[in-house]
Amino acid sequence: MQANTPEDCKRVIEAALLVASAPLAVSQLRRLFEPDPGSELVRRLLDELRTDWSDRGVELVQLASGWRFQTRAEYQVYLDRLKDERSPRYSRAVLETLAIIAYRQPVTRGDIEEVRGVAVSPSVIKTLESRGWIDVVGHRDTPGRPALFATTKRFLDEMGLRTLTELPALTDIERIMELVDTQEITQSAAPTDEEAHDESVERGG
Amino acid sequence: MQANTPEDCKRVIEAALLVASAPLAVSQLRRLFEPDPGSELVRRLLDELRTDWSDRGVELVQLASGWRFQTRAEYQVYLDRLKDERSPRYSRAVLETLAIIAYRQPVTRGDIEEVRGVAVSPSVIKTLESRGWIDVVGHRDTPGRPALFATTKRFLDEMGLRTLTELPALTDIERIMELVDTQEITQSAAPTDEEAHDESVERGG
Amino acid sequence: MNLPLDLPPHETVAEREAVARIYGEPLLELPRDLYIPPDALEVILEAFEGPLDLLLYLIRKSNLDILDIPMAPLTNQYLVYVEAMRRNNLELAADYLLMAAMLLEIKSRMLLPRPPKAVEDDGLDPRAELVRRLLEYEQMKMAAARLDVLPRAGRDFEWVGVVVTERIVERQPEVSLHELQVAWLRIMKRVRLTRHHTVRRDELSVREHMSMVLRRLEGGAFVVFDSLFDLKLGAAGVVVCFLAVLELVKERMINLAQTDAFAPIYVRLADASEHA
Repeated sequence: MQANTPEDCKRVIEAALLVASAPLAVSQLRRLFEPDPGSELVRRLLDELRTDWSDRGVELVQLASGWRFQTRAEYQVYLDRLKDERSPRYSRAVLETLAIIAYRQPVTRGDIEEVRGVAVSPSVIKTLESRGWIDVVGHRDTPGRPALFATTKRFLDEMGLRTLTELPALTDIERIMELVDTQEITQSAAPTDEEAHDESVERGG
Repeated sequence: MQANTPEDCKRVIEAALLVASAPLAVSQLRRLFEPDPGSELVRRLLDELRTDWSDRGVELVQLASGWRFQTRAEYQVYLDRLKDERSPRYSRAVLETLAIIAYRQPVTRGDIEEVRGVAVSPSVIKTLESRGWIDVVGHRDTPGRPALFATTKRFLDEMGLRTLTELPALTDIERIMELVDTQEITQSAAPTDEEAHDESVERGG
Repeated sequence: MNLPLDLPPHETVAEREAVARIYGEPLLELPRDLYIPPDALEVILEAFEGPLDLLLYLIRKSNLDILDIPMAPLTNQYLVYVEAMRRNNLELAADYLLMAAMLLEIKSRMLLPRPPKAVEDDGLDPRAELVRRLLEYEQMKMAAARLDVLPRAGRDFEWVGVVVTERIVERQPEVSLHELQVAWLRIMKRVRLTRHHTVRRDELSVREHMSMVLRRLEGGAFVVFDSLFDLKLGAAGVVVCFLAVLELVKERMINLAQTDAFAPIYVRLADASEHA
């Protein structure tokens, strides 16, 4: 087959996205063709594809690491009927650990334990690692050189997010905490902003 | 979403087939819906889907164990460009063992060793088993009760065959070899069938 | 026991659903008095993710101002729970005991008169660090709940994955039919097969039926001979199937059994006695 027209190219892009086991970036999609059709055409065809698929059970979405076809949530009730097992429900320990890693990354296990107030069992970390949602991105330069965990692109992809900034906003507690600081400042000889900041960095360490 | 019309049902079937990791039989596709729409409707919608997809890079095909979407061969040249590396290859031992099982099934490990003239390592069998291409279908009633291996439906599916008889015919070379064998038999005091069989069992054990 | 802390609870995040189930009955609210049924204690412990979670619950339940926690009653009630846990589950109590020590320390520091000219550090409300930790934990706890409801791959939607014809499973070696054929011919060339091993096209269908019959007999039960033959296959198909059964008998893969002349013939795997 010779992809001569934009319509042909669209079919090739569609086939590539339908078979891809991971989201495909525009730069990858350009590699499908020789010569390179340029990112503008590829983007336009992606937009067209998104429209073509707009009334189907499957939709074309843009995720952290590129474009991907996925089923619409309304169809899950049908698809679930074919499944042998439900996708796992995660315990609160797993979810809270994930939240701390997602919002505070990079963090050590010690950091997580400090926020949660309990020991983090290795199985919790393993659950998140084997799901491919977190990984070790380095080690903190403190005694024991503890591993630093961060969320992966796959976590964003699987949660349907393009960037970490699309994570649900944290609750007003942050505002409450500001209030705490203000009260402290007015009531007592509270540390200055710099000091508070230093403290938080230290705590992180 | 409520699948009220045949068109809605078609969208559900399409989505299910696009995400399925293995071919789906009509009986499985019927399970998508409550109440059961009956096999006639499902079959009709599958036919419609096949037509809908007839000018795309992906086609709907019927295999031994059901229906699935797969790419058209003409698109392979494009999709290959997305691959970072060529996929690994099986060793000669694996390929030959697979060939013997496919053409001679059901066979024991001893049979395979007899044909190949060398010992078959357990890892070779394990490779094929874990790929889901062969499995144990019984045991021969001889000392040691060796396991009998045969190819699976999945093997047929992945090779794009409906039945084993669609395996490539063993051509000219074989006919020549047969001729050689016949000549040998007539020329020399060849063992009788019984003797040959006993011998094979002995060597196999 | 009537602690001053036992005020009517109000709706909080900690109570958005049944805390636990005991014998199938939802435990909508944790017991507010001292008595904890022994069977329930473990369930209650599992409902909390740790001392911060328990403290938050006690605070929110009693509608206390988190910024002005009455340390004495809170500490008392906390210790009541911890004592109950300690009696029943020493292992879990470790984190909880640490928190108990911290609460007692804060309580005692609050009883001390504040020195007029203190070092910077002592100027802080002794509760400040606890409050910070409680708030930070509550924030993460709520974030976790929100993350959990985000549409997630595999649970709320599926990713499309169409098979590539040539490359069946990613990173799996490819095998073409041609390769298979070549492999077979190579073997034959090498070992100079006797007639016993030559395979003709029609014989292959016998071989396929042999596998199919063995699969039918899987499990080791006796199967009626006649039921092995699918009449829909037509005369040729039935003959092939019959040849397959004969071959299986010859190769000692199956056994036939008939109690009397003209009685039904039964078939089962040769190794069925092993399974039984």
